[in-house]
Amino acid sequence: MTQGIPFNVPFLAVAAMIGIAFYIIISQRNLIKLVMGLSILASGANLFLITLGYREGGVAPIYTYTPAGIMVLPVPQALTLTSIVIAVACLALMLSMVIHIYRHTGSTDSEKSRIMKG
Amino acid sequence: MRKIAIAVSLSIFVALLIGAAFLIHPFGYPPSPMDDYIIENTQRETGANSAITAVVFDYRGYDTLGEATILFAAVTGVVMLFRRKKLSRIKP
Amino acid sequence: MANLITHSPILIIAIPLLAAFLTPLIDRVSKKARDILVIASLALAEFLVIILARDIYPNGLHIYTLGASSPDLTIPENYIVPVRIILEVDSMSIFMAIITATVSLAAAIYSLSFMKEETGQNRFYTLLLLLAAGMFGMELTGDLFNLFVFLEIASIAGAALTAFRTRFADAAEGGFKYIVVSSVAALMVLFAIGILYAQYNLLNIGALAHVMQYTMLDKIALALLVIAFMMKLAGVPLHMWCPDTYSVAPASITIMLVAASYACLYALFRTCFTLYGVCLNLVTVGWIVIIFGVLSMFIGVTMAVFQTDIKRLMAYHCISQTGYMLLGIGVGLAVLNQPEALSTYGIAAMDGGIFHIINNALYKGLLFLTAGALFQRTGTRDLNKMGGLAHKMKWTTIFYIIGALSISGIPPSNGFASKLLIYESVYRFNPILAIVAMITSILTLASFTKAFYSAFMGAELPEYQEVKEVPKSMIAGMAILAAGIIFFSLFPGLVVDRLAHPATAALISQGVYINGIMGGGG
Amino acid sequence: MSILGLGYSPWSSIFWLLAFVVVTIMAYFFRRHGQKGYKKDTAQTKIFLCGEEVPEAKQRHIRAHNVYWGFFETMKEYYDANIKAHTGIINDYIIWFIVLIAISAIILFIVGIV
Amino acid sequence: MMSKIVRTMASLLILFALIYGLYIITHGHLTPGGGFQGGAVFASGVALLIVAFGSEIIHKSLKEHRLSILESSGALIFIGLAFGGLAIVFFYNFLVGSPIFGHIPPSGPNPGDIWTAGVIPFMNIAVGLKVLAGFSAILLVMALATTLTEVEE
Repeated sequence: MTQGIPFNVPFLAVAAMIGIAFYIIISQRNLIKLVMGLSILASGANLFLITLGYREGGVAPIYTYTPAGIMVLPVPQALTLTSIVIAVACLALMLSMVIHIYRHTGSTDSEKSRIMKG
Repeated sequence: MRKIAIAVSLSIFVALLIGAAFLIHPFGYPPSPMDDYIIENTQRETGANSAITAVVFDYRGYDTLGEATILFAAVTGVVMLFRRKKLSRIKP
Repeated sequence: MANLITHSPILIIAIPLLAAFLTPLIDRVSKKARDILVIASLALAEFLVIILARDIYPNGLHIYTLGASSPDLTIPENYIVPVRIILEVDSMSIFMAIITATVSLAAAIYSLSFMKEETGQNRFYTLLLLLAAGMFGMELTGDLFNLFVFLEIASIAGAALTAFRTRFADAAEGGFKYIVVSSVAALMVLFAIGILYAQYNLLNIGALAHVMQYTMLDKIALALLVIAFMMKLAGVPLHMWCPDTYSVAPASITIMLVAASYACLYALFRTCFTLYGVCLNLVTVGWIVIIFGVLSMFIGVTMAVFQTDIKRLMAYHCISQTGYMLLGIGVGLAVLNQPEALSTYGIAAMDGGIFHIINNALYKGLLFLTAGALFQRTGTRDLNKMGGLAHKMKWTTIFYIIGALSISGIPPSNGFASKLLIYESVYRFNPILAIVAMITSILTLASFTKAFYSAFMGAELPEYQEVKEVPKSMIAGMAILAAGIIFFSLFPGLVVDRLAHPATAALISQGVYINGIMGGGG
Repeated sequence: MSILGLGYSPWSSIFWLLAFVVVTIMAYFFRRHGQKGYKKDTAQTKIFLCGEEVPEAKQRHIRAHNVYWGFFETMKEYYDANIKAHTGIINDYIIWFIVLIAISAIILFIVGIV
Repeated sequence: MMSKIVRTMASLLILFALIYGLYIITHGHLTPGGGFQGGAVFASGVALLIVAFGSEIIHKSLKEHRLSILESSGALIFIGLAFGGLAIVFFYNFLVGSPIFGHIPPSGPNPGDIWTAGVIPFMNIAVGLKVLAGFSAILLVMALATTLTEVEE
């Protein structure tokens, strides 16, 4: 079995994306940046799902005028579609909540805009 | 001290992910008992040429219902959050 | 009737969803019709849950394959693995569904007058129904990815509802914290599902459990799943979002968020007992769960005594009571592969833990609703500003006393019964844990005495001369839960034998669950 | 039905309530033998504070933050540490999440190897 | 509101965006794409309009409560189609083999026949309707919110 890409590079990219996303989430105090970090995290998860379905030399699993040959897995693509929409929905809601936080406290800093603690 | 602890745990976490990337099946050669069935039988069972659409709306249609519901919830939530704030009879 | 029972697993989920999609349209026609639709759909869901439970408790688990040519055709003909999404309902699932249905119905009835003054009620009820549907979906599904999808439905609907009263500055903050925590947890769940899918190319829980080998990757997935669900169910030290969110949400939503966190508790149990099961390193994972439980109990309750915000105080109690459940179930998990220990105290501990879930959903729900009633009439959650309210709000006071006695484990309440089971069985396992549990119970009583004294006792304060009793629908919502508490207090044996014990049996018998998937069909 | 038999000592709330009622009746019996000089709507029912003037309801009520003051004073160190940990900053919540994933994964690996 | 060039180009391009979105929605069972993707393309057309003309002008003709009704009806059609299979199983593809969209294509690669796939084309349309209305509503409401205009309940 020959490997087209050595060392599972796409999976390493996923690990890097999730690591970067978590770094952003835990180090950035700006809420907008935090939301961006979450968006990267969601993209990392999506990339992971879509890479799971790839088959060496495969074509898209759609039979309309398709060249003969092996096909990549369809289920991960469907899962990714679901997960992208979920990420978008979360993003929209989070951003609208940030707008509300900003309207009430005049700040998007997670430390300055916090009201509840203890 | 706190920063070191955070850095250590984040690096352990990333190391876990990288370890997982090496342990997982080689890229491009996934196991596929479930997907092979779908690729072979989409046209016969659902009549759809596109296996992905068949998965989205038939084999895992219930997930799509959930996904549509999520979008619905998010839209409802966003519109609700930016509703007009005038209250009919406001209590203290 | 048989047909109804066959289809009831999906109808329980689909009817609230359908009602949620209809609500914005009906609202434009008539507000009254919308309220009736909401209550009717939740009542119908409750009815379906009950008839399904009456079928499942004697006859065992119930399979529903979506989109197949027959509901019990789990595996396609001449094939080896399940392809479609399968709903798999056993005693544990239906037990959780009973909790969700009851709590949602009470919340909806309570909301009718609690939310009367607010704008945007059609969105509120839509999201309330979606939250209920999300919880039902999580509890009844047999598919991991589907679990994730419904987890997200519950999270998004819950977060939007938490931020519902946008005129308060803290509402958006609570909602934001909830959705950030939920999406991080849910994305980690998704990542773990991806890891499992990569290895076995399966998404069904039963089928995955059938081929589970507990490799290194499975361990990583287990760590992600356990901690992510632990975050969603607010186990210490991942609990900090919980008081922030629960205290700002409208009271009727808070009790649904509590039920949603128990749905995550159910997902955690499903992961540990069914997905991994006996191939797990049981003692280690059991002790992880136990340590989370003990920390939750102790830190939760000590922080609760300190609070002066009534809903925050109750939210910390939520954390502490979740600790009891984790403790009970953790003991059961730790001794799962030692038949002798399991039969002497393991099963009793799990019975106690599971009985405590339903008890806690009832009395914690009741307490949050009384806190909402206080907020409705006084306009504050701060205990420092309250006093002497028992003179004016008699029903609320009575309900508060019922709830507080029950949560503190004063006999003859149901809280005492479930805590007794946990103390006795955990004492056999490790005496120190039982002692911590008892101290927690004492501190619980102390903090509720404090809240009771500062809110209800004392002379009538001049600023609350005008306060009246809350409207009837709010009392009705509280009364549903109070009636449940009284029934459970009087007949704890019945509830444990008929509801909690079958649920425990379903959790520990992994083989039956797997056989439901892999044995059926062609 | 009412008896909870799965524990080690059986528990029944019905019996408990019966015992409670019996004890209540006994207590009532003894109470009836008490002093009979109580009269409604007289100065007897007023609050008596060593002859001092009784403060207003508002000042009489002990507020929530004063309840259990001694307990918090004794446990000051514990509470200071705990409240310091509850920062209320969303980033910190995620930090705990990462830390616990790292710890639990390491525990699972070490136990798996040994 | 942006310059006249942008506005003119936007009003020209919107047509293509909408037609392309509808094409993706209706051919979901034959080619890559489907309800979600097509709906997103359609909503991107609305985003183009909002960027070019400003949210307040668009809000005059595109009210979010109408979008909300459209979205609800899309969701209702979708769940209704799922309920349609309830005689056998929820989500059963009850139109396969029937005269409406019931053709079964030959196995293996083929040119594609629009009358296939049973309920899937209808579900695509329902989901497309829902997604285009949903995304447009989100875009519109958030664009309005950033201009500090309260939306109508």
